[in-house]
Amino acid sequence: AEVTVSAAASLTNAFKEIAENFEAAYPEHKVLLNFAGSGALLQQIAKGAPVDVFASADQVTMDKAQEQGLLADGSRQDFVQNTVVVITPANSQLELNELIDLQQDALQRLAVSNPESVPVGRYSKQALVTHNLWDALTDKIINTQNVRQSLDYVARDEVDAGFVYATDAAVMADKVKVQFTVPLETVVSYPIAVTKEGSRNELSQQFIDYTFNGESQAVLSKYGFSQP
Amino acid sequence: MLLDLDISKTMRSGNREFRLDLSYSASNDRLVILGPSGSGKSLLLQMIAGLLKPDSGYLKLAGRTLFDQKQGVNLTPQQRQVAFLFQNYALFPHLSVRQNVAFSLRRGLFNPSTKVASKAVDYWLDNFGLEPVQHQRPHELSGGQRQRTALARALVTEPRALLLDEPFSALDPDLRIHMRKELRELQERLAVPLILITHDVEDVKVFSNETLCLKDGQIDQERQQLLRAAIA
Amino acid sequence: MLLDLDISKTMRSGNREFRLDLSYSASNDRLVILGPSGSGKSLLLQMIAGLLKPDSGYLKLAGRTLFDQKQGVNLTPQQRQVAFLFQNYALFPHLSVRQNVAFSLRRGLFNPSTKVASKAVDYWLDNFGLEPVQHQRPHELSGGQRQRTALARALVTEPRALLLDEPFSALDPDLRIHMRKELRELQERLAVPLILITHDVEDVKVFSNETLCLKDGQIDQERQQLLRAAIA
Amino acid sequence: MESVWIALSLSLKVAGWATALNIVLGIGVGFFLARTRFFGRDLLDTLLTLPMVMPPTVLGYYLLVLVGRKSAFGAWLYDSFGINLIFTWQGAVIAATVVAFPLVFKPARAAFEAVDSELEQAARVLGVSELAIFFRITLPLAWRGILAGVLLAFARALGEFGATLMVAGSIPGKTQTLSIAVYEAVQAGKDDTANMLVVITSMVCVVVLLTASRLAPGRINERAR
Amino acid sequence: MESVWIALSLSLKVAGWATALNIVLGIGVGFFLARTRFFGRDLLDTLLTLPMVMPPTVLGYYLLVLVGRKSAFGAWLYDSFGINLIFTWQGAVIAATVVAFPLVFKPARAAFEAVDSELEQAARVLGVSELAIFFRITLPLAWRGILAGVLLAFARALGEFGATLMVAGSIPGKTQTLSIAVYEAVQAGKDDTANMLVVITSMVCVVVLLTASRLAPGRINERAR
Ligand SMILES: Nc1ncnc2c1ncn2[C@@H]1O[C@H](COP(=O)(O)OP(=O)(O)OP(=O)(O)O)[C@@H](O)[C@H]1O
Ligand SMILES: Nc1ncnc2c1ncn2[C@@H]1O[C@H](COP(=O)(O)OP(=O)(O)OP(=O)(O)O)[C@@H](O)[C@H]1O
Ligand code: MOO
Ligand SMILES: [Mg+2]
Ligand SMILES: [Mg+2]
Repeated sequence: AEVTVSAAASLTNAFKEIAENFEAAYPEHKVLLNFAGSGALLQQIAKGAPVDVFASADQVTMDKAQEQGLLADGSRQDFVQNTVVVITPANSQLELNELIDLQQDALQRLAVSNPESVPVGRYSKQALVTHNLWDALTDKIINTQNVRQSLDYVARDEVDAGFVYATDAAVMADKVKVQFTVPLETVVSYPIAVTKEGSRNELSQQFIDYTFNGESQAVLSKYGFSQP
Repeated sequence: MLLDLDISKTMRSGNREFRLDLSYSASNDRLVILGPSGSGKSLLLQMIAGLLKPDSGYLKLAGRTLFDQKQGVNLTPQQRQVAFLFQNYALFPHLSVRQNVAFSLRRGLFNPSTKVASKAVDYWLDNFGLEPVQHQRPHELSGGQRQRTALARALVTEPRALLLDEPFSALDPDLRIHMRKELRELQERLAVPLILITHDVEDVKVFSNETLCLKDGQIDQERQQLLRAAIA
Repeated sequence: MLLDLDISKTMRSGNREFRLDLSYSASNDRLVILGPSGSGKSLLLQMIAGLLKPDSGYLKLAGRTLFDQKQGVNLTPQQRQVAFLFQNYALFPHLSVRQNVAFSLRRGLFNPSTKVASKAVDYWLDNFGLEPVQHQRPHELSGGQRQRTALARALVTEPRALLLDEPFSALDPDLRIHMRKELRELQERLAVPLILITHDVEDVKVFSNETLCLKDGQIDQERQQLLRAAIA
Repeated sequence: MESVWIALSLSLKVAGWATALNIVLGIGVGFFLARTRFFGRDLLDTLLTLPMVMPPTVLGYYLLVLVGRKSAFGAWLYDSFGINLIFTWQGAVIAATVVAFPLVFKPARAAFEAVDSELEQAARVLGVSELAIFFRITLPLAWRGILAGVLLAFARALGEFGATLMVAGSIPGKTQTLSIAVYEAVQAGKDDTANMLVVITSMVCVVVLLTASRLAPGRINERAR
Repeated sequence: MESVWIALSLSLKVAGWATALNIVLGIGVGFFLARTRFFGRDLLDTLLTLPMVMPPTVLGYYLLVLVGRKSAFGAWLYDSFGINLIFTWQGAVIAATVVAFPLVFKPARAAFEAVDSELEQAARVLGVSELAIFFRITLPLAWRGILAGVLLAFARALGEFGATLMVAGSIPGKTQTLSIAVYEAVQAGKDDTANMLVVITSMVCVVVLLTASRLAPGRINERAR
């Protein structure tokens, strides 16, 4: 049988590997993976896309899905955690240890994903607001549309620093330097759930369970995620 | 009755107006139209062929009503089935001489192939001396070759009438003589009406048992009478 | 010496080849070129105007070398400064009659305005009876009006030579007479060579103190001698 | 590597279908706009250009709204025929068609308008039907201009991912086209893969475009008639 | 609302400049390809079409690599003139220009090829310079076909966001164009804002395109010469 999984873009590498393992363990089954930004995935589901499992990069998007009645009751679970870090180009002279360091003059441009639409942007803003730095830094902020854009800017030295997930920083470990982990009030946890449509498919829950097993969690850790 | 018409048509361009106002009936099966440049000869021929719609009146050719405003009749050019030679040829630039000539013989949605076989096409190509240039495109032809191709394209159908706008103007005298003869023979063989616009007195001699003289969109009564007297 | 040439040119289309091979020198200042359709008259005129490059040889007009393969001379059409009448007119479709005629008088990157003022333009429009249609576009003209526009456009410049390809073919006999006269006067006034292609014997009578007969891309020696005898 | 071939053939299938649809639609609409005169013709022309001005993702969102099962149309499709376009390659074809449509109809209209109407008149007197005139005279004479638009549309359809991603999703082996794969590779930080995929897409595009312009009839010198 | 006007005027500025650049470049390249014959001409034509086939985001990434501070070219620009294109509206212009370029040059080439070369010959004998012939004969006769491409390019430049976003960033009031704003609104699930912005963009586009096609000279009936 087949199971269609819509997963946030940041899960691409990890989920591809997990799906391969799943198919190896159950050769009679096939996993169809669909990646996009969490927002786009939600819209697809809302408009009737045949999705069985939804893994979002943040709680807000999943909340919306729940409000719109798109999820099977009681299937929602957090399956993995991430952290937000501040990175600089690998050859940067800057030394940053906490958020307040971002104010220094040597740091002119700071890539932050759009808090309105991108989860990592929302976390970044929360942290900056909490530390009363948001307004002070407004002029330095370069708004990006996704984590990858922030990462590219840092890697190519176009900005002096940027907020990304630890998992993203790991992708370009040779080009960027992780300066510090951003302290957050809420944990960045990724929820996964069976959709209304997927509740008829036994495989849905089976796949979700599979992501919790040791092998899958090991894969996730390999790509920089941590256990829930 | 060859031609019976009573039509009017106004052509406008900016402030200028050209008005064609004609009532005429011809009884012979060969009619030559004469008249100074810009007198409306080509417009008249286009209306007979159905390429231009008169503003009002009626138009009959060989007993068939082609246009009648009151009765709401207006046959399409296709239905009129006439052979028409455009003053500036209107050859199809993407087709060879042979394909141009064979154009109307091939029905359906495709053009005749470059090697289309047809007795009629061969006959006219040969007769008009176009055989050597049959695979050339119109832009590779001399002026007279173009005119002959256009004439061959018009004549290859078996039309109900022949409408020719200065058919020999680009030809040398020898060719003119030969082609006049050919055209006359064809007209007699098919026994269809022939209407011909020309500036060449020789054409008048060979073809006309009747002439129509135009001037400024009207019949040139004066000249008309003069000519009638001369013939009689 | 009006014209002195020794050129060859081969035109190819598919398998067919047309070869023009001419050596001729004319001493009079008016030359009429005769010859059957497709004999190479227009090609020759185009080479004199610089629109077609001979394969080899040389070409002198009124003492000026226009083309010489050996010396590597090949003047651009612009440098040759001739008035040229295309057999099929080549009027600019986006410009009115007046603008077409005024085209060469306006230098620079813009076309003459629709109301361009110019004595020369007025003169030719009036003289050729084009005044009433001066604001029409070429596609709104009759055949003869087009031909006259093209002729006016060519003559309005003060050229070093007049090269005309069947300039009166689309005109009625009265207009022909008038325009022949005009053209002769112009030629005598400017005192520049005139080379004219025609099929009309009247043209030969009015213009020629010398004729060149072509046939299949070569000089038609037989006819040439016949004509020379007739004139002498 | 195998997955690349699958994505490639899917891309070609989607772009091919979208181009075929656009040839029919674009030429039809272009001809209609060139040859009929009615109030609001230019407005209609402009409105039909709007797919160009919308960010593809947004366009994709609207398409999603339009053909999704929650919409009247989508529901009807599903209830009547069991067709669900979302997450299918047919959905991708629709997205690519809409995105590339203006590229065909606008140059086609201009090309049709440049055809000398006297030649159509000449064909008419020769007794050939209007449909035949279209295929034997008008289309061949307008073809070079139309082809330019068609080739652009093919390239655009091949490269399209914003609208496609929204409507068809990005399911490897099923709806993941090459350009979506490129996008995904870039997102996932696999630059080498992305570069390789871009090179493949480009090569395929070059080959297809070159072949098409070779096969098409050459310049018709209309120099003299 | 005010931010909408800023984004709108920025969009128009970027699209306007990109279109102006493309008119020059596209017409130039189109004319060159139409009138010169050399080995590899069709290949070059095809290569120049490639910006169409690349997902804009990917194209934007390559542009970033090309003009960014880390590239030789970008470094030279910065060291010599203190110019940094990234995160500027000029950067957005470059992105939009590259994305829309094929839309102009390809139809332009086709339109130039359709111009009757005998008319250019006629102008030559009349003693007019080659440059004047281009402006007085060739361009006016090819104009309808070129215009189709130019209008498409304007619409595309107005709607472009993938490449722009990458090169220029999305700095409200500085580089955030309307279509980027649309994209962000859609991403953020603010459908109402998105719809409003789309309506505004579309209206602007309609007005500009309608005006342009009104101002342009009408169909030249070449019917008979
Ligand atoms: N499309 C048009 N718009 C406006 N006026 C036109 C149009 N076509 C023709 N005319 C005018 O109508 C008049 C008659 O034209 P027509 O072509 O019938 O002349 P003609 O008798 O055939 O002359 P010619 O011997 O020179 O060919 C001319 O004065 C011409 O300017
Ligand atoms: N572009 C071309 N390619 C191939 N052959 C050509 C080309 N142009 C002309 N020819 C051939 O060259 C020959 C001479 O043509 P040209 O136009 O000089 O004839 P012409 O003497 O002017 O005849 P006419 O009196 O009919 O105008 C013709 O047989 C023609 O088919
Ligand atoms: O994985 Mo996300 O939804 O692109 O932040
Ligand atoms: Mg006429
Ligand atoms: Mg000739």
